[in-house]
Amino acid sequence: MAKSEEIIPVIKKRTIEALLEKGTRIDGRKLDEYREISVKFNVIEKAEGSAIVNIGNTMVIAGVKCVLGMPFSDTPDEGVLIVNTELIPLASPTFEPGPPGEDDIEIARVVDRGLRSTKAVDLRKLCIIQGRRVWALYIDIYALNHDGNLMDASGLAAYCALLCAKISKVSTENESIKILEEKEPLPVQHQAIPVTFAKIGDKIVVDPCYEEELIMDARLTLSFNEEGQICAIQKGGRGVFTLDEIMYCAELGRKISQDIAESIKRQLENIQ
Amino acid sequence: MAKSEEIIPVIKKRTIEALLEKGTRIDGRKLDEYREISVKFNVIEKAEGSAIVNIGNTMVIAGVKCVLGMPFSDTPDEGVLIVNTELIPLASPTFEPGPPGEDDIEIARVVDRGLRSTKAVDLRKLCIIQGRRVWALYIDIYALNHDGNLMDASGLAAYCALLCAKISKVSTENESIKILEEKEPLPVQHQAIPVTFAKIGDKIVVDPCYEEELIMDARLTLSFNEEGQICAIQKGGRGVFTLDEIMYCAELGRKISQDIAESIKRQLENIQ
Amino acid sequence: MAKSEEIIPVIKKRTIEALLEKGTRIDGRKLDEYREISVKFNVIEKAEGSAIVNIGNTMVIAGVKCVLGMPFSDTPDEGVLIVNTELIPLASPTFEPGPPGEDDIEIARVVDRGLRSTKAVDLRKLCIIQGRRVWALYIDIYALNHDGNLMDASGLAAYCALLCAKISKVSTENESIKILEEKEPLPVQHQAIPVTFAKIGDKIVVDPCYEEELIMDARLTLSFNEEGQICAIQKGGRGVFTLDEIMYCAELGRKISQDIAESIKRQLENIQ
Amino acid sequence: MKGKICLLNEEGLRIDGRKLDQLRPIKIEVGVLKNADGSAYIEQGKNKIMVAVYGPRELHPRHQALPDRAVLRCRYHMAPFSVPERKSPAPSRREVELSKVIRQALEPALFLEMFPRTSIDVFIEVLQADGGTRCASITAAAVALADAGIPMRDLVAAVAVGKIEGKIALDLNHLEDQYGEADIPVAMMPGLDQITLLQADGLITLDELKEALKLAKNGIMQIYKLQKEALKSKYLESGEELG
Amino acid sequence: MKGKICLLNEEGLRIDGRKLDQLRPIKIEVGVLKNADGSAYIEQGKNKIMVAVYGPRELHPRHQALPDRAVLRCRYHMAPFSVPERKSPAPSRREVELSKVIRQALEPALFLEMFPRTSIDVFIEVLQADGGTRCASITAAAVALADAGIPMRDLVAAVAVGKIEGKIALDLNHLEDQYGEADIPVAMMPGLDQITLLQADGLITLDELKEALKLAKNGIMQIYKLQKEALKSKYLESGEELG
Amino acid sequence: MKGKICLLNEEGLRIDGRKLDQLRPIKIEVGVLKNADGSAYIEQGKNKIMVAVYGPRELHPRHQALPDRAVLRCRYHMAPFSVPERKSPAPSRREVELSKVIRQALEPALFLEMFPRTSIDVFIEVLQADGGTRCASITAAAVALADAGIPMRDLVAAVAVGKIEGKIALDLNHLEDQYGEADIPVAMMPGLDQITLLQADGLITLDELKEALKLAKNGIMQIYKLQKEALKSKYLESGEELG
Repeated sequence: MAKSEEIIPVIKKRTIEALLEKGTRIDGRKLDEYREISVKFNVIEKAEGSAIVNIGNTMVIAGVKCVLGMPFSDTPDEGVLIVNTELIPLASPTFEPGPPGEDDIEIARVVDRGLRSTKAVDLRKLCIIQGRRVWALYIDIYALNHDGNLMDASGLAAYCALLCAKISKVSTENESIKILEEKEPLPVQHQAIPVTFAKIGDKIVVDPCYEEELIMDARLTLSFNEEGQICAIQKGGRGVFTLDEIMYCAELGRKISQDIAESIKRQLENIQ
Repeated sequence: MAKSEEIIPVIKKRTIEALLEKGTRIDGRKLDEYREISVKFNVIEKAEGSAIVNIGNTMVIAGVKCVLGMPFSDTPDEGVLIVNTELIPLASPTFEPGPPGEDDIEIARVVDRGLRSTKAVDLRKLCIIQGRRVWALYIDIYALNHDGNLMDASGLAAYCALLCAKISKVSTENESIKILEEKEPLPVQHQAIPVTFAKIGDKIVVDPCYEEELIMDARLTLSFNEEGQICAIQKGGRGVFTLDEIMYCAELGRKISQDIAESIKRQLENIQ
Repeated sequence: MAKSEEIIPVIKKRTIEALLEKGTRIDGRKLDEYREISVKFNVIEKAEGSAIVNIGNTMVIAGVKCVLGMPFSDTPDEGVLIVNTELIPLASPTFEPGPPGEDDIEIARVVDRGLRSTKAVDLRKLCIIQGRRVWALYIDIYALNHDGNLMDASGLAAYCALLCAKISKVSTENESIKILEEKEPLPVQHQAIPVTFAKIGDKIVVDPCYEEELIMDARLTLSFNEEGQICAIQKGGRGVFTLDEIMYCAELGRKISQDIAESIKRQLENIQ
Repeated sequence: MKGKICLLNEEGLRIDGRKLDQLRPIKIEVGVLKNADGSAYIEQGKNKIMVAVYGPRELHPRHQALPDRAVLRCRYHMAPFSVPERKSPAPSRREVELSKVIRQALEPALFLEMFPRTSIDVFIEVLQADGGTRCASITAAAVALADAGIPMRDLVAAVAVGKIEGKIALDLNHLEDQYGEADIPVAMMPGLDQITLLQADGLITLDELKEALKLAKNGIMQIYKLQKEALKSKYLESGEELG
Repeated sequence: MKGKICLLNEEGLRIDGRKLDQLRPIKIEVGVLKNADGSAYIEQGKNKIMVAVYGPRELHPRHQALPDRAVLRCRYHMAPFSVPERKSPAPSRREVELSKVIRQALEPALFLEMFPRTSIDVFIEVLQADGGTRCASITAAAVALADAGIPMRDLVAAVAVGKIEGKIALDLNHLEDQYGEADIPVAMMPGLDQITLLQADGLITLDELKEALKLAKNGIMQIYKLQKEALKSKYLESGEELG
Repeated sequence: MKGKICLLNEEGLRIDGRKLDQLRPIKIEVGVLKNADGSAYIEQGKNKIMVAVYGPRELHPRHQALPDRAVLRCRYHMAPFSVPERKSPAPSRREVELSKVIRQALEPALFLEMFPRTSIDVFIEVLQADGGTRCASITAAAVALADAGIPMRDLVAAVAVGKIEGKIALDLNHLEDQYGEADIPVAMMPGLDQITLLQADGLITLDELKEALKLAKNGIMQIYKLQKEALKSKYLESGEELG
């Protein structure tokens, strides 16, 4: 059974490639077609914010927790943002228990880069006492079912968990901090929406499913803010891209990021 | 030789079972008969308290160390109790070097639960400055020879080490703490004496030896205070118990815990 | 290829031994002849001090970093010295990635012992606020190419990195510490120069190369201060020494340590 | 910490309005994860727990495989955001112990000797915790094992009983667990009347233990029914019949 | 942190005096380590990086070996003294990620299928870091692989481009990386015009991305030339000819 | 730290009343642990150390086994309560180094080539530490190896010599170690006059080293006698004869 991951590709590779030649994919999508995204907001009441994101059968949960902590010495007036991803064995027969490996860490760091570059959260508003006490924002991302494109699902879950997060108000008097009952929304000011492509042979598909990922040559993730600017890029996999391919992904990714943003906004409004 | 652990049971299982049918055990004991317990108190002068407990050939040492530390935030007026167990390879050919595994941790946590539930130590008396400075009590338990029932031996060694422990007096003045030469006994106020049973087929024996543990179906530990109340239970092993079997163990365990308490008291008086 | 390390010795052992009988070595040296030592000082501008030491083809880099930290509670008026060695896989096909093992740790501890015993650095001068704030001196030693005698190369690299290290001046006012632009030399007051011997059969050679280390029976390192006093000894390997052999190494080592000290001094003067 | 807040009101109702012998609302969903061979999601009060079962499958590393039976492996893990104070994602000593006792609570129900050289893996992720997570995990894990088509002697159902304000109560929530006098997690194969998990902390007399075990059995029989309904509804949905 | 210091002066020169499209001084030495099968040392500005290549060689532990190709392994590590604040010697999350992307930047250049069951190991030790270490590491690693005699489709050369004061600039140093608006590391097989590594952080428009990639290619072609010269000079020195 | 307290009184006696060339009281018990193949317990001053030997036995994991000899493994560990300030139970760098030098001090005495593919494991647990634990561990380990019936060239006996107040002294206790000028642990195969362990810290001249080694040998010969007596008394007790 452990071997199945290696055997399937050999057989499926040709099928998938033949379909791509005809302009379609193993799951019936077009090459530039993203799967349906559904978001459940605030599923974890005990977290400051949380979201379960489904991209097709891929399912990821993210939770945001706020902890009082120290600022970094080079940013004494800013809160702290920490992103952590675990590809737990619950989500896929190919994941093993143990501390995060290079794949978990890569996802966490790319999500982190996107949020940080776009300044998703106004970290200065998380400063309580300059140089002494700030909110540390932990975003913990757990894969629940892996059917490809965990990068986008993780990035979206993190962003959606921030979007609906509420944080306790605090009062400070003589350096002593009192956490109040009242909560206010996290100061989320910008968007970071990742869109991932897979290159299979000379074809490029968006939002690869698990079987496509198994045989893909290379991967390219671009993350976009609300103005269509890129806030993170990550190339993955053993293959290569040409400059034209990258610009193709960038153009298409920008368009798709707008659709995704629209969809998230709609789903968030539905619950409010 | 590493295989021997697996081969012996197949042969011995029948012998042990046949003997149990006749009401006796591989080492000649009756089913409800505990091995002899001997305790050496204060064997480690550099520890605040210490004890070596022998149950037959099973030998365990526990040492108590006091360290100045911070209280937990939800119990600002109480000292801290930490129990740590290591099944070091010195004690048995089946133990391997390395950080504590699930068996070590289970023993430590069951011992800890018993001591905590019975309030063996009056933790409030270990508070030095409320919310700021308390005694942290480390109980470190090391198996020296494993001939079965490490759970009871560990629990007894921990309890006996507490019983004979002496802790430095402190004086506090303007938030500064001074550790004095004079020592006083630890405030031990209640007892936690574990009694462990093994189920082999449909027979139940108390205080299993190593060979019995190898073939036992299930294990049940009950810990008792001086009034015969239960302060901890832990079922172990792959087997099952009926409600009647559990109540049988509870009744018998309560009786045996009183004998053990008596024996410990006698041995402690002998050295004082 | 991984086997090669075990096969070579069987063949080379006889060659090496036959040569030793004739008073010469596999690389043409005499038994009491040290390889050429070359030192590059201050190769890492971002470190407070650094040195690359070559002993023949053996190459080791050491860097010194100063970090503000707490003193140890039993030496409240002294700075802290921490030596760390990593035998990274870059340096030899026999080294594996991962946290330091017993060989890395042994080197670090012997180097540390030499520097500490000779009081190479006047640690009291690294105290900033007694009991509160001191300089912690980290010496990190990385092997770059392993052709035998990493012990001496590490010890020399550490000592040379200290020799050329410059540390920021600080001003303290009302318990607040200000790190100034101006730097001053580290207060290095004594020398620790290790000289390592290998015993092969009944022959003793100084400064063993890699091939000699593979077949040596035992190893002896002695470290010397500028007055020819011993400041550290470490015997290694599975073999044994007689008292006379040890005294032979001590006498010879003392002489060689003076030559090495001379050579280092010359090379340091060349750059100043 | 014990007894600092009032856990029973004058009418004998608990802080969440329940009677002493009443379970929290329980919802069990089967087959919620596509990749797993079997899966279940349980909500019990505010507990939210996801369980996946993989296997029987080839065991890696192979030298851990047993020639005469399957190895049951179990990992109980709490997500960092599942509790009020963020939990470190690294497994705590508590999680290591619970993984062991949960495994030993499930093992009696399985015919491991039918699948030599394989492993059966139970992965439990606590998404939100509110007291009694080990018991809810066992309840859900048994359903997930059944969903994976693994033959079982019986389901395993579990619930914690405890003592609050001197009274024996069913299915403690987090506050009752924290401020009550005792907590006693129990798991059974209900159809066989066999106890597969039993733990206790706090102080209880022998009579209280007996009463607690009876109350636990009562709750477990209710949970057992919910487990079977959940399994049935999945297979009816998918047009298949239960075997 | 962005934009706090002035990164371009009135004449359009950068803090180290370079023009926007200018590389830092680069020095590449080949075969500097005796034990390694191949090695290279690079200085790019204040970056000082040592790379050793071992292999193809038998892979341990053996069960990680692949029957149809070599396993490429890569370890990027920063010495504790390589940065202003001492870095812990244990691998950070950043080092784990960079080891992965560097491996994937080099892999397209290798014929791994020629060496089944073996490993090719690339060990990178950053002795001093001043911005752009991953790119300089890739540049040096490709040379070390060639020095080890491992057949390659092409060398891989890399450079980071970025945005400072709104302008696209080549080969960012540490200050430009820290205070600039974007950092975009790029690696290519220059002879094949293929991109093997691409990352970005900061904010850039699509047009800026295109401009950045063109500028990167420009710098990479210069570095490619330096790589080939370094290799040539080693083999000329040693009296051998380049194949 | 050196020289802060007075380690020698006016009569030349040490803080525990001993003369410079005098050992602390030593007690050695053999065969104290039932499970171990060989075991010994030593008290030397306030040092209390337990040693177990297992083997020769099959080595796991098997790939570490050697085709032509046994692997000697050694684990020196200090119990957290063995020292005034609680020690973390995780192995420290000091314990890692001492495990290595103790192994290399014992290895010359063993005929490892007689037991290919096996391991001989020496487990040392320091229950109370008062200076000189590595030497007392070696002394006890040699006895435990003999008790396990493992053929030996000779026993290994060890003692630390040192310099206090300018004088060479035998068998330093903890205070002498801490406040003295030098500490020199020595192990020998006394019957063969061979040194198997030698370390030193502190400052000593060559003449002092020579004097120290002679004094060490003197102490070691006394300890050697105690080792043999301990072994003899066990075998007399059990009615067996020493071979």
